[in-house]
Amino acid sequence: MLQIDRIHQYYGGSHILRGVSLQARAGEITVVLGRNGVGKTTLLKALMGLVPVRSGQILLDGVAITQASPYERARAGIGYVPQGREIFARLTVHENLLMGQATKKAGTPLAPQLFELFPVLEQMLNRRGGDLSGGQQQQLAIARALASSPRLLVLDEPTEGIQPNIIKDIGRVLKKLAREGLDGQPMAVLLVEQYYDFAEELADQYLVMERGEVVASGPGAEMQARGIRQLVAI
Amino acid sequence: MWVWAGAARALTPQEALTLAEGETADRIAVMGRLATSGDPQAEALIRAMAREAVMVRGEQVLIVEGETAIDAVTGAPASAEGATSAMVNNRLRGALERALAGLDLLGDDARRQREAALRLRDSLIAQPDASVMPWIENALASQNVSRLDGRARRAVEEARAALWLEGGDAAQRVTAVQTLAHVGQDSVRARLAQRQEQESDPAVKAALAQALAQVDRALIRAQVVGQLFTGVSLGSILLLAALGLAITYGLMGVINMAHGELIMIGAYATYVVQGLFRQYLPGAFEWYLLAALPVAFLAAALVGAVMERGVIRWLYGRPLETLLATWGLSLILMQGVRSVFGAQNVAVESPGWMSGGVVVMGDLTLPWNRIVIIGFALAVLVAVALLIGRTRLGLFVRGVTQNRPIAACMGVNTARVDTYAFALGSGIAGLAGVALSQVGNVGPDLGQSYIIDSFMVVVLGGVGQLAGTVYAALGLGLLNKFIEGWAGAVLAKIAVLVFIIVFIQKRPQGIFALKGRQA
Amino acid sequence: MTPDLMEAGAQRLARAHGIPATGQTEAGGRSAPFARPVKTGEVDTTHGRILYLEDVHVSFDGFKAINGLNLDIAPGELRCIIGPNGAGKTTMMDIITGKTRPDRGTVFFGSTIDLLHYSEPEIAALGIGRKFQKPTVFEELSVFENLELALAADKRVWSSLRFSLTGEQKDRLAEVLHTIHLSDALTRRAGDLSHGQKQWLEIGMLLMQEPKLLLLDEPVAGMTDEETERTAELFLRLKGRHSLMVVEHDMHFIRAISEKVTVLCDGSVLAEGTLDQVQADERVIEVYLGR
Amino acid sequence: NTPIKVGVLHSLSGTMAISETVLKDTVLMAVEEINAKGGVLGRKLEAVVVDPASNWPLFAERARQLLTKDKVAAVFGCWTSVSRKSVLPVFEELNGLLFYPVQYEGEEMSPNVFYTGAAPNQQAIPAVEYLMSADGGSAKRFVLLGTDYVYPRTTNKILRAFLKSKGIPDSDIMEEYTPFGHSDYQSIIARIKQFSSQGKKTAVVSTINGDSNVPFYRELGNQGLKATDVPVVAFSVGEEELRGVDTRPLVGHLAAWNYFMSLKNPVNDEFTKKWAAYAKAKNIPGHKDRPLTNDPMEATYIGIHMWKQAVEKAKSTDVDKVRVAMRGQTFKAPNGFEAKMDEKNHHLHKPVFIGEVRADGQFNVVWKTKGPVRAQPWSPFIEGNDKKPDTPQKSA
Amino acid sequence: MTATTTTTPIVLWPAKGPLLTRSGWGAVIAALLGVCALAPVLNLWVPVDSPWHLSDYMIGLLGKIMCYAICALAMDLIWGYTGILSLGHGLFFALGGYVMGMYLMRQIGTDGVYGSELPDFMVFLDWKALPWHWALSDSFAATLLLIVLVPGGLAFAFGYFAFRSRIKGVYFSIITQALTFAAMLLFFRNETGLGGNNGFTDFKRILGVPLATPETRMVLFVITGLTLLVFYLWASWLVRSKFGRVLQAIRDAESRVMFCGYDPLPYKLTIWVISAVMCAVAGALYVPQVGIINPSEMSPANSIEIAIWTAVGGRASLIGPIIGAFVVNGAKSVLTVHFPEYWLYFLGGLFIAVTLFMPQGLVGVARTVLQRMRGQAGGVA
Ligand SMILES: Nc1ncnc2c1ncn2[C@@H]1O[C@H](COP(=O)(O)OP(=O)(O)OP(=O)(O)O)[C@@H](O)[C@H]1O
Ligand SMILES: Nc1ncnc2c1ncn2[C@@H]1O[C@H](COP(=O)(O)OP(=O)(O)OP(=O)(O)O)[C@@H](O)[C@H]1O
Ligand SMILES: NC(N)=O
Ligand SMILES: [Mg+2]
Ligand SMILES: [Mg+2]
Repeated sequence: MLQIDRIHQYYGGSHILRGVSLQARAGEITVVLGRNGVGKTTLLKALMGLVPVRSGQILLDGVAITQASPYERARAGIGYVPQGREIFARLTVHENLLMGQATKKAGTPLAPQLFELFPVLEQMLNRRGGDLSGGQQQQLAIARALASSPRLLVLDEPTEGIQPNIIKDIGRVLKKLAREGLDGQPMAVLLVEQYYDFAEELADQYLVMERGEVVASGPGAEMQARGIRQLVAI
Repeated sequence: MWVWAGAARALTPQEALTLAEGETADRIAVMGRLATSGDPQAEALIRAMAREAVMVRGEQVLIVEGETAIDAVTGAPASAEGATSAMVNNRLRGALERALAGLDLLGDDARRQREAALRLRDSLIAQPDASVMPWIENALASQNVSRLDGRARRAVEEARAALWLEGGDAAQRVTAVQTLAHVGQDSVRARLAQRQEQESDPAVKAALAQALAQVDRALIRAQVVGQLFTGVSLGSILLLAALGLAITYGLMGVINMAHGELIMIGAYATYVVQGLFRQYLPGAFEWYLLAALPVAFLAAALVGAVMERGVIRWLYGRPLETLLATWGLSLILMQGVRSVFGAQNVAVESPGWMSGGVVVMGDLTLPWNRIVIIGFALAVLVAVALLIGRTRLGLFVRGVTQNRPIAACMGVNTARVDTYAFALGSGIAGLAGVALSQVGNVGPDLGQSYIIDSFMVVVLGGVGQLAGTVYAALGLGLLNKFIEGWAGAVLAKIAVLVFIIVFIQKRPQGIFALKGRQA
Repeated sequence: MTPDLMEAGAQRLARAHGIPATGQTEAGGRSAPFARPVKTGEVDTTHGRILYLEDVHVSFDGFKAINGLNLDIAPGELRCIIGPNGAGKTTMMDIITGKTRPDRGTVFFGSTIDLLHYSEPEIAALGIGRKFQKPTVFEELSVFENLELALAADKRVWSSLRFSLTGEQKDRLAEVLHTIHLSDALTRRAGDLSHGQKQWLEIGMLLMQEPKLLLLDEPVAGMTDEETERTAELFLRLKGRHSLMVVEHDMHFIRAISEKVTVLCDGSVLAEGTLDQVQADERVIEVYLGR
Repeated sequence: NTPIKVGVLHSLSGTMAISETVLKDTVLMAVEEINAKGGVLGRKLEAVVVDPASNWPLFAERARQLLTKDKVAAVFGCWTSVSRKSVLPVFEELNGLLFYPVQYEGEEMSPNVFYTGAAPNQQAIPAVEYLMSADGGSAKRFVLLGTDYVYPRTTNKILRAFLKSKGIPDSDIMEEYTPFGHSDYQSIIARIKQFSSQGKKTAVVSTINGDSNVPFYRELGNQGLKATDVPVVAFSVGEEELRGVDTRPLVGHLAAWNYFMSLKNPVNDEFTKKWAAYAKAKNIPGHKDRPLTNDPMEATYIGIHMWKQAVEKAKSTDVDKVRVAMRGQTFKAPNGFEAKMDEKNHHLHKPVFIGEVRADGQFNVVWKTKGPVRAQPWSPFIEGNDKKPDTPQKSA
Repeated sequence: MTATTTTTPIVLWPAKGPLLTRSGWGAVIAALLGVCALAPVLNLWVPVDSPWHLSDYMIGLLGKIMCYAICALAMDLIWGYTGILSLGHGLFFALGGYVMGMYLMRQIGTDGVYGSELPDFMVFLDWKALPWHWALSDSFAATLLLIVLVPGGLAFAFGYFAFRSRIKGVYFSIITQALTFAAMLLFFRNETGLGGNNGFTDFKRILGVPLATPETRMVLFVITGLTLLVFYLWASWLVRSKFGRVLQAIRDAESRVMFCGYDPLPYKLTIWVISAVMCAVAGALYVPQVGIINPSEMSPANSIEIAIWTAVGGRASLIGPIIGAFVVNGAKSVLTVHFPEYWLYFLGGLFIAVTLFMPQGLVGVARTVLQRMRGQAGGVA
């Protein structure tokens, strides 16, 4: 579904992404691991079109979206959960979710599954997003991305600040989403994660990044065997 | 005043000429005679004088209507070639008005009758003139009763009361006092107070004391209502001026120093529409303002959209730089208008239905233009509130202005939403321009006089808080007018500014501070 | 008016009239000779508590975020706080640091300093440092300058005008830089750091402040396992000399550092004890850990 | 045979541009006219136009530049008194020559300025006298309403003293000021209504500054205060100011000036025609469709022509010589009279006209002085002015 | 920290630069020479018809712009470095100017139009004695003191309450604007006793020396230039001290500053008062040079302009605002003469161009250009 082909990216003078390539397939969870500052977030931002790439290509279902603007990518079916939540602080929870389905027709009701996943959001529907606790905001950010029924779901450290039982829930949800999506269609999930156990449990495919490069990749089942935990830790 | 004479007498050329050209005193004397003559020709001439449609050509007095002229004495068509206008000064104009009042009172147009009666009453309250008494009695006499409707009749009775108050017997005076007590006007109060000093009859004195108290109450009521009205009216103007800014600045965070110029563009659009109507649709001129509304909205919105596309979109997230750029834009827009329309003010006429006012509670006049603007401000406010709070576009605007990149990642075409939002704010400024063109100057500096007030209103209300903007506008309007009532306009303005400074100390985020963590 | 409100009012009045608040900081009720701002190191912990919260309540528009919270922390203790999202952990820190005023309740630093009477900078000067849930650093300043600003020193205007680093302070700076792995990033703009690096920088700033009590809101969020481990080591080293209150959702991390864990739920304490104890608590499993 | 430079110091931007821009064009028109007739002393005139942008210190800077860098022979400029006060020291220091074309409060007489606008006794006092006459309505009670600055303050001070001398008690005078740019006259008009309802005939004397007049008159019309009830006589409202107003409800209100566009005489016919043609030729916005002339334009026009005559008489553009030659100069002015520069006091002798507003925005002259009136820049109604010399003194 | 840490690693300290770089000092010395030596020589001793002559007009213009440059510098301290946008700095400028103006009015003595001890405007508005607030206007020493104390005191009081109430951002900007607007209206009133709309003008002498001589003007010019230089050096020192860094930290994250144990109030207040006083001194130097002070200096637009000079030059670089003041005002002076009808288009265009293409202001552009040149030079070498 998603194919990223040798992209390079710079912040000013510093070379952040150095020819990163990856693939994410529908029905699978692709996990990107790596230490702080190796460029994981930057990779996702490049994927979303929030930062320009110097060279390389991004293809979605074989169509190049490298030059597309962020909203066109969203409309092409990418849902994004940014690092640091980035919810709309002064919009209510409800309005945040409506923003999430901006790609849908006006007046589409919110999918009830969202509240099954995150019941707390239903209780706080009219509270301002900025007033939520950190973890609640994180849940909102995930729900918001799901609200657009994306074909490719991109998550940047979604477990950050979330209580353990909900992390478990999220894990289950992601697995389910990958297999059958919100509406029965399999979905591609691209997950950036530092929480190794969580990553290992979910990964169908994994990549490890270091200093802007992919240094290891493979099927999730082999992670333990290949000592990825140690690789990330060094 | 002259005494009513029933017999008709024909207008002579000499009289006509004196009326048109003589010494003021002679003209007034002649007019007095003519007004009571009952001659339709004379009445026509007097009415023409009041319209300033009389010209003199040699010895011939003409009544001119547009291209055609008739001889005032014979009624025959005549040529106005080389004729000069008969001049009217205030003294004569006053006499003419009185004469017209007399004519109207006995005419059969009920509306004119009513106006004439009121005018007569007011002038007699101000200056009682006993010589008019027979005439009043005549007007009230039985054969005329059917001709006066209730309101007009009451006014004539009040006029009679004003005369009785000075010249009547004790019983008449008491009736007069009671009648006049219902007329809650300053002039009545002055007249009653004057009477009280001279009055010796105890019954009249008691009635006077009671009446004075009654008038005072009415006056105070009227004063309070008047002050509230002026306050609300000023508030509505502040609100209109600020609403657009509440979007471009309050929501979008653009410190839009060119906001005033967008208002100005709205006002100039009104001016242009007015010109077009005058030229191409003179019949519908009364309604040109309605056409001006969409034109002004679109004109300002278009300029706003161009500003946004050309300049502002590169500056999101750098609010202080928008200050610099929009300041530059405002200089350019102002000078642009100077180059196109000239540096002087242009004339924007109010249509008839917005001129004048409605008299309530004695002599408190609420001008129509103010009333219309209050209603208009309300309508715009409701529209904006619904648009921002209830529509998807409104939601997108709010979302985009809070976090542009993430909104884009949600699939919102942020560039377009930004342009729409800015154009909307600008268009509303344009609407404000239409309204402001009806109360003040339309000139290149128009915007400068509103920009500071607009920012004060938006900020005092709490940035991004529409409700706050409304409260702030009304609050400042009322406060300003209240203080102006006892301290004068200059000190009131200073006091309001000091109030803003002090108020912000108490509420550092404006009236409607954003509560909670994100404040 | 409740008695404690009257008391609070009286103290506020006293402060408004410039009656020295320092009296409270002196152990044993001795009055301070001069009206000077309180200094770190003068916290009275003779009753075995450095932080003491009793019956604290806060509500936002009717929503009870903190609801009868009782908590105390001993000097040198490393206390872990866990609890579901929205339990009120961050709000509790807001209260301790003066950012949020409770509706009622008592918050004492040591046994004599009533924190409710101090402003945020005063509380910081008293010796309470805080790391926010969302990393906040001075984005336009360099890493070095960020740390230098946080350095424990006289923070009044006049002193800053005349300030220059002493050798000793330089050593401390270098040490902290090393601890937070940012020695190479010394001159970089803090705003350009990655999320995790900012987390570290913020911890570094806290260390520079040498607070008595550190409040750490999700310090390892967004860190890799290895970095998490290093953070755990660091905290264990700090323990004893400093008191720490750590909020985290990362159970491995908690396990690595914890002696005593408090579980907050719906604004009050649900359970308290060792990690094993609370992990075994059915209620905790129900609302927090999951099965 | 180089051209003679003259400076034009009128604001073309900022708040005063509304009034001043047209005076710049008037100077340019006069220059063109003079050049067409062969110039002065056989040399052409060249106007140096600068924009002091309604900024008073900038006026001084520009004045210095005109006098020292451009070396102009004379400067035509300024509108507000404060701009004149700002440039005055420069003109005195560098011995320049300024022609000031606007009615003002007096209390000044500089050897380096020729005042071609009215002093208070050439405008304000005759106007009030008219209001007190039978034809003017025999007013007994007065509202002195103005913008809060020096010209209205001083004028009203003079008027108060004058009214006192006519037996009007203080209780029958109401004085009110509004800030610059004031645009909400609701309360003030309500108060005027109240003041006027006390039985005595009341009149309003308005020294409201240009910008506030439109809102003022609009409110006046809408609140139904008619000229026959409470006439308003204004000193800063001319044809140009009324351009922005619907004058139908204002018919009968008054203005006092030394010139009206509607005056019928050959000189004025020529003047207005010339202006119309010039405005059309130069595409002057506003005026090309609806040319208007007004008093300060006339004063400007008189000023430049008198200066030309004086230069010819002095056979030099030297300021000291021109100054002497200016004294007693006469010029057939568009107001139909022969304007004369006083032998001593640097002010013009001017006739005074009272005009009533017509529905078309022009004025009907309803009263005028028999002939030109000599200016009294030192008003006798201000204490101590009787000792003032009647010739300009360079300030020490 | 604890001793358990292993060896302290060697850290390369960021070189704590000197107050100014070598070229910076060079520029300062050049400016010093220009103001104190070159300008007087070219103006006073080089003959008028020489092409090297510096006209009185230019001296006046430059003197005026240097005063504006001081304002821009002051604005930069409070806005560029502390993140507090004042839209009321024109008020402090005007107050300084008014204090000086009062002294200059008194220096007129009995040479005024009415030959009275009182200033002329008081005479014709029937004031019989000097009002109380003129009490010290006779003394030059008191005037110098008041130039600092009056605006400084006002800034202190206003700033104290505003900062104590934690008024920030645009709210602060708006109340400063309200303050200067209110003051303007107050000074417009004739009852205020400060000359109303006309303000003060027609000054004759200062310290007994006539004002309208080239020599006096030159002295004022030199004093202004020196003041600008001294303020520049002082500001450089301020922003490089830890105090300056705290200010920048306040700008970036005020609440974090508080959690670091700093009370932002005294910091903000100190820089606010310093900035206000700088403006006041500029105003006091401005008045004798331009010869007029009146309330329009307090108009909100004037204060906004100060911010604009700063932004055009480049915020948070001390030289930028000075350059900005020179460029904008120089452009204004040239354009109003050569393009009286079109200059606003140019000026407006300049503001837009600066924001769009030079986000760091003119200084930013200069910096990039310099860097490029250096880079190229480096590449070649
Ligand atoms: N706006 C920026 N300008 C310059 N450098 C930046 C910017 N944003 C990030 N960087 C740098 O780019 C590198 C990669 O950052 P990125 O945020 O992608 O890291 P990451 O892998 O997501 O780290 P983390 O796990 O901490 O979130 C880091 O070294 C960071 O300092
Ligand atoms: N200003 C506010 N207005 C309304 N509700 C608020 C406000 N501040 C906090 N809350 C609510 O109070 C509750 C406690 O929030 P808090 O941030 O303290 O939780 P937390 O324990 O830190 O959670 P997390 O682990 O997710 O960070 C949440 O439900 C939150 O939505
Ligand atoms: N001189 C005037 N009208 O200011
Ligand atoms: Mg990241
Ligand atoms: Mg939290």
